[in-house]
Parts: sequence; C-alpha cells; structure tokens
Amino acid sequence: MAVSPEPKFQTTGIMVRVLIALVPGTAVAVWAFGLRMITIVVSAMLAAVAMEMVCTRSIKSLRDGSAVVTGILLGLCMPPTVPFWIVAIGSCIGIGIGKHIYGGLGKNLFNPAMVGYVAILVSFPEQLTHFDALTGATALEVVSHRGSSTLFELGNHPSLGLFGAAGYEWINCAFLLGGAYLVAVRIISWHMPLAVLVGIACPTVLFFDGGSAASWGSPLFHLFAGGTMLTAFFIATDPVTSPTGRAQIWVYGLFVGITTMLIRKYGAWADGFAFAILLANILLPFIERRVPVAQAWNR
Amino acid sequence: MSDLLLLLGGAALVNNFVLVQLLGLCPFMGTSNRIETALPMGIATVFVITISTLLTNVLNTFVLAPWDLGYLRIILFIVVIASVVQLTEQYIRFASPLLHQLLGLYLPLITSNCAVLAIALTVADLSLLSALAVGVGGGLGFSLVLVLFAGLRLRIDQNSIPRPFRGAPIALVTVGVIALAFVGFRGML
Amino acid sequence: MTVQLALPVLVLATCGLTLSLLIVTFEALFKSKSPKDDLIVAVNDLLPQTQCAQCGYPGCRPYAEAVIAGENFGLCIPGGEKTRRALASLLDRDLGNQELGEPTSLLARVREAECIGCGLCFEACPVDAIVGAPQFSHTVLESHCTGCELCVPPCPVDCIDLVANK
Amino acid sequence: MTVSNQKFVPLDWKQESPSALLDRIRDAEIVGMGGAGFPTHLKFEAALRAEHRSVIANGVETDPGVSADKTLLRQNGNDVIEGIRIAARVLNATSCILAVSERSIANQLKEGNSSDIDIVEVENTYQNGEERVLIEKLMGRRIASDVYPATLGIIVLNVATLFAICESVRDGLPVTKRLATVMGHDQWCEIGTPVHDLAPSSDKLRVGSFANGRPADSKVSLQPTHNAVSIDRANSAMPCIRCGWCDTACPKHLPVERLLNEATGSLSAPTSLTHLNDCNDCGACVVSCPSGIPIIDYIRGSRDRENNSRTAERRASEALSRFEAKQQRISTRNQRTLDDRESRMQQDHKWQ
Repeated sequence: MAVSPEPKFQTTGIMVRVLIALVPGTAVAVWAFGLRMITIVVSAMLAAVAMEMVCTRSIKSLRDGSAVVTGILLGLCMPPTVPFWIVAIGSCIGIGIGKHIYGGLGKNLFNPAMVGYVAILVSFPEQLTHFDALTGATALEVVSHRGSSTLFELGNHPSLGLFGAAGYEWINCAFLLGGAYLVAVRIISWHMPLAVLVGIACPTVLFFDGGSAASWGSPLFHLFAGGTMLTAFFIATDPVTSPTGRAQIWVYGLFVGITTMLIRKYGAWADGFAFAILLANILLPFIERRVPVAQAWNR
Repeated sequence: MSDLLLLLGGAALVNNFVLVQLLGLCPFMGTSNRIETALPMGIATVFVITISTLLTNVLNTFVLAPWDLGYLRIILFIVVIASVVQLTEQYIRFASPLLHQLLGLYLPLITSNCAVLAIALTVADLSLLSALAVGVGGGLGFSLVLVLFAGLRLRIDQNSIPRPFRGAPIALVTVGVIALAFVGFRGML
Repeated sequence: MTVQLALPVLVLATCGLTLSLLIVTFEALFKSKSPKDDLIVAVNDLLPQTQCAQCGYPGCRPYAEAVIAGENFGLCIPGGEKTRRALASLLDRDLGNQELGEPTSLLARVREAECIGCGLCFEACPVDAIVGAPQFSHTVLESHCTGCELCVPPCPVDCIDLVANK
Repeated sequence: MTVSNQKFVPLDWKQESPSALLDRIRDAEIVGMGGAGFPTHLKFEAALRAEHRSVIANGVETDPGVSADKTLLRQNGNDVIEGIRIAARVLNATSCILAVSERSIANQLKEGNSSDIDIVEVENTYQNGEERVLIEKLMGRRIASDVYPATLGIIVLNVATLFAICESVRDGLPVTKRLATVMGHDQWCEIGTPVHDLAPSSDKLRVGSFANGRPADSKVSLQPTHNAVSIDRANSAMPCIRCGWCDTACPKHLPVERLLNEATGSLSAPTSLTHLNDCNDCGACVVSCPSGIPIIDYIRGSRDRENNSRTAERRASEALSRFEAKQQRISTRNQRTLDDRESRMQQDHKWQ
C-alpha cells in the first residue's frame, strides 16, 4: 500500500509535542524556585482539567489537550510563594470564562491562560507580586522602581544574576530551547516568536543609554527576564487567538513585545506580557482586517 | 503642551470612562452589535462630548463660579448636553436619513449616557484647555473601546455558546475581560 | 433673600431660552429633505423585485415606502424569511414570532398548443418576460420570469401554469 | 449518469481505423474515471485538432486512503498498456507516458513491455496526481488554468479509463464495473449500486477520498468517477483551532481558515466570491487539517450558497430595470395619446 499523505499530526499529537517542549523550562523553574513549583504547576493543571470536565460534562474534549497546556502555562507564570487555592481559582476562571463560555475550543476570543492569570493577578495583588527571600522583589521590579540609582550601582543586588534576573535567566534559556524544538518540529512557525522578541528588544535598544538612572535596562536583560520566552514561544503562538497570515503575525507579535516593554517601563506591573497578550487579542479582529469598516463608512 | 497630551491619554486609556469607571454602558452595549452602528455612534459621541465639555466649562467659569451657583451644575449641564444631542440629531437626519434610521433610538440616548455628564462634571473646574483635553480623551476612549468591542462581537459564534449566555450575557463577559486587559495601563501616567 | 432666589431662576431661564432658539434655527436650517429616498433605495434593494403585488402594494418600491412608514415588513412572500430578517435588521425592528417559509421560486410556462395569442399576459407581465406577436402563440422567457403569477388570471384560456424553478 | 450495458463486437484495434475506434469509445459512453467524469470521446476530438499529440496515463494516485488505481496496475497492468496503445492509435500520438507513483509497479510494468511507452516514476507528494501539475512535472510545460490541456494535444487519462477503453474495444464489454477501495480493501464494484449496500454501516459514508470526496447519503449510487467508499472521517472531527495549516497547504494560497469559519457561521463578515471560485477542490487543506475537519464540504456549501444568492441578485436587478423600462413605455404611450387628443382638440372643425 502506498504511503498516503496522512495529516502531519492529529491535534493530540500537537499537545504531546508542546508538553515535551515545556519540560525543560519547568525543570529549570523547579531547580530555581524549589520543589513547591512542581505542586503549583500540577495543581494548576489538575484544576484546569477538572474545570474542563465540569464544563463539557465529558472527558472527550480532554483529547485535544488544550486544558492541560492552559493549566501548565498558568502554573509557570506563578511566583513560587503563591497559595494553591489562588492558582486553582485562576485555572477555573481561565478554562471556564476564558474558553467554555464562548463555546469551547476554537471559539474563545482571549487566551484562556492569560485570562486566568490576569484575573488572579488583579484580584490578589499582594500574594502574586511579592517573592520570598531567594530573590526578594523580582529583578524587573527592582530595575523599574529603583528611583535614581544607576544600573551599575544595582549590580550586586541579589535579584540580578549573571546577565539577567537571577533564576529567571536560566528559565528563559530553557523555554528558548523548548521553543526552538517546537519550531524545528514545525508545530509553530518561527515568525511569531521572532516578532515578539524583536518587539521586546527594539524599545530597549532604541532607548539604551549605558545603564543611566532612566534607562530601560539592557536588551539582553529584558529578553531573558520575567516571562519573555514563555510568552514568545508558548503563549503568543496559541493558534486559536493568534492570526494566521504572515504580515498579521508580525503586527501581532510586535504589538505584544512593545506593549510588554511599555508596561514594564511605565506601568505599575512588574511584567506586562499577560496584559499585552489580552490587548493584542482585543485588536485581533482589526489586525486580521475581518471587520467590514469600509462598509460602515459609506453608509 | 505635554501635560495636555498626558491628560488626554489618561482619560482615553488609563482611567477610560467605560472600562475603568464603568460609565456609559447602555449605549456601549446597545450599539456595539454591529459595526455599522458602532462607528457612527462613536463619532457622534466624541462630537457631543467635545462640544458639551466646551459649553459647560465656559458656563461654569463665567456664570456658576462667580455667583457661586454650584448647585445648579447638574441641571444646567443636562440641559446643555440634551440640546447639543438634539442639534447633532437634526444634522444627522438632514445629512443621511439612512444613518439616522440605523442609529434609531441610540442617538437621543447619548443624552442619558452618564459618561457625557460625568466628563462634564469632572472637568467643570479645570481650565478650558485641560477640560477640552480630558473631554476629547474621554470621548476618544469611549469610541475606541466601542469600535474594538464591535469588532470582537463579530467573532462571537452565537450558536455554539451555551444557551443562557447568548446575546447580552456573553457581551458583558467580554466587556469584563476587556476591562481586565485595560487594567494593564494602570499606573502608566 | 429674593436676590438669592431670582439669580438662579434668571440664569436657568436665559440658558433655556438661548438653547431653544438655537434648536429652532437649526430645525429651520437643516429641514430634512424629501423623506428618505436613499433609505427607500436601501430597503428596495433588499426586496426580490418580483413586482408581484402579493404584499398588497402595486410593486416593490411602493411596498418599500410603506415599510419605512411603518407597514409590517413580513408581507413579502417571494422574499421569504431571508428578506424579512434583512428588513428587520436594516430598520432595527424586532423580529416577532411571525415565521415566513422558504420562498419556492416558481416559473410560469405557457402550454403553447392552447395559446390563442391574445396578448393579455404580455400586458400583465410586470417585467416583460413574455414574448409573442398578436394572434401567435406566446411563450415565457425562463431567464427573465420572476414567478409573480400576475399572468395567470388574465389568460382567457388559462393555458399558463407554474412550475418549480430548479 | 446512466450506464448503457448493451454488448459490442470485439475489434482487432491494430487493423481498425482510428475513427472506428473513436466511434466505439463514443458508443460505449466512456467517461474519465479520474474524478472529473469528462466524456472521453470529446477529449479525443479536441486533441485531434492539435498538430502533434501525446498521451499521458495518470497512475499517480495520491488521494489519501485510496489504492484502487495501484491495485488495477498490479493486477491488469497489461490491459492498461494496451488501452494506452489504443488511445495512441486513435490520436496517432507521437509520445506516450505512463506515470506511476510506486517503484514496485514501475518495475513490474517495465520488464513485460517494449519501449514505445516510457514508464516514469513520480514521487508520491499530494499534488502530483492533478492533471496540470503532472503535465508540468513530465513535460515541463506550464498550462494556464483557463486552457484545457486536451486542446494543446496533451491528453491525460486515468488508468481506470484506459482499462475501460481496452475492455470496450478489444473485448466489446460495456463499462459496468470499476475497481474501488471500499472500507480499505479494493474490490470490483458494479457501477450504479447504492453506496450503502457496498459498505453497510451505521454512521455516515463518504464517496471518493476523504480529501476531495463527497458525503454520501442513502440515495447516492457508485458512479464511474468514485474511486473509494469509506467511513466519513468528519464524524470524529474536532473543532477548528484556527492553526492556519490549511492556509499553508493550499496550492492557490487562499485564506482557507477564514473561508471555513465564515462558512460555519462563526465569523459573520461575508467573504468575496473570487476566493470561493478560485478553489479547484483539490483537498490539500483537508489532508493538512489536524482536527480532521472536512473543509471542502463547507467551502463547496458556501460557494453554492454564494453563487445562488449572486444569480438571485442579478436576476432581481435585471427584473427591476425591465420593470422600470415598461413603466416608462406605458407612461410615454399614455402621454402620447393625451397629446394627440390635445392637438386634435385645437384644430378648428368645419362647422365652426
């Protein structure tokens, strides 16, 4: 029998490869922040799966694995000190309001993981932004709220590691590795991650002035700080809430990168990737030019 | 000049009248299910807000403040806003009857849009220029979110949504998530 | 005491007066021209143009004018449910529970053997879909016929019947 | 398509004149069995008008899940070769090519035959089975999408069609059966038998490959163009996750994901008809879809709806213009009678 060209992957095949790509990042996160990170990610995933079963009243829809991936992504955004019940609430909001209220997989307007994350970030600010003794405040917070001291004076602050934020620089390297695997296996196209990373790098390069008081921080620092790589390779490339055309992908990615940087520099939040993704989802119908604005004009 | 821009940006994004201060929700929900009504409504609202902010600010600084008739503010502002809306409606009926028919009830509804009165009241004591900045910013913020929301509602697939959430409930949920996203702008200015 | 009372009344009166004057001048200035001809065209475009008068109006355009003036927008039988919903969404009226069936598009067909060539159907057809010389048998152009059934009553020998349009 | 089943007189095609062979093909009502179902004799007549002609036998079967042509070539390869020779004789073609997609078939056919037909192996990528792509690959000529290759003298015939030609000319048999992959294994099936008798099963069936076949309800019977019958994969389709893989797979670069979502109603902005008409039902998008959605059914559905509403709009606007012309004609006629009466009133009569 001749080899008939079966489709590249079934959707379950996609999920397996995405999970494989997430393993290195999760491992480094556990190494950096301690074993508690495992329980956070697992509880996020279990809550997501439970909510999926509640919403669809069947386990059939677990096949496509979107609930598992959403749960893990949400878990990885969490700081290590967050209580479990908050993470569970985040997963339930993400899967329930982020996805199933719109009619299940493929119909949601917003990235479920980000809806859950922003919901708990906004409603439980104190548990989600302060960190334990290991890093004190995250490097991002230290850099953006450091008042007048220059980057150099900050050099020996515990939160600053070799070239990025202490634990975070290795986590981002691991996600970069996982992301490269996904691109190699052609699950995601390289356009979106590159667009996001360019979006993040551009403002820092433009405004880079040698680490003075008002500087944004070095491009390298921002590329390997907070959730940059996780956003670029795993969150921005969620197929349901990201565009398909090449030009649209670049507009979407650049918008996410630049908005993340704006929020990091001027906003009150330490890391703005979650808000940037949601804002990009709001703009998606216009980015993909599927809104008949011309028709409305000639009324 | 730059602080005027900051005022405008702040009113449009950081404390957006619809999403952060939750004002003007009824025309927002009413006209956003079709882009043909959302776009003209947005433009009409920006126009009404700008003109009424101008008039109310002038009235306040030259009439109400010197004779300390502050308590007349709400009554007077509502009269001004209502007449501005009436004028715009007459012009729209003259310019394009089809648009007038399309907007239908929602055009006169701008008078009862609490965002318009809220802006007029908040900027009453400011200087004319900054009042205008906040007015235009508030109006632009309202219309921007209205048009974006109309675009989003096109993507909602009504028949795959669970039955109790169809129509207005799913729209309110979506507005909630948009408001969540706009929290990202907090602290920017 | 009276000054405290008179001042606010004075202020309100003058504002009210000036604004109402403004409105009256606007009303005179921008008197809306002939009622709504581009609106009529918009509504007319939605109708299937069969000119069949099954809605009780002599043609599609009179029915469009009537609908704008408030007539029930569900009378267009050939348009069926699709036209009814389109009219409702254009004029922002609620659909109500009246449900029109799917329009079955029909075609008139002349049994040419029995046709006596009187030409009455030629006069009756609103869209000139029937051709034929006096005293010669007439026939219906299927590409032009809109299935409005207006040619059936005037035919003296009743040789026109309606077939489903495939 | 009714199938005539009266018998013919077997002909010795080496002596018969090309026109006699052509008449036989016309009488046997042979149609292309590759998928289009175009009457073969019309193709021949079109090709005869070109100066030099060549015959290409299309054994490249890249439809996923279908192996009918391959099995036909393995079992009756020689009849197919003879069919090619008959076709070559009818057209007195200058060159004959038999394209196959498997090395084992190519080798098996090569040893038994002389060199007048060169057997070429083409790799099994999805697009190669399509007529124009195959011509470009074999002869390096790109055919414009609005020109029929037959008019340029290049005739592409499916191997099943050639087998039918051989049987009708050499053995005088009518075309009553064809080899099809039913539920995964190949069998000879009578043309015209209802599909549900061929593959009795509860859930929905699909005729042709799952890439560009059609759903088969109870009334559908096997036609010469159907090369497979299988369970409809759409039953287990998962929702569309807008991954865009169908956009990259589409050879015509259409916004397939947008067309699909507009067809299923989850996107309400209407799309332009040109995209829908550009699609030539190749099914590459269905093959690439990770959720197993029969995208081609939705696109065909929305294309028919779009075409019907377009013709309805055209007819409505024409009817409107004719109606206005008639009103105009009547009013001028009435106006003329009024004017005549008016002018007659003006003349002074004899008794005044």
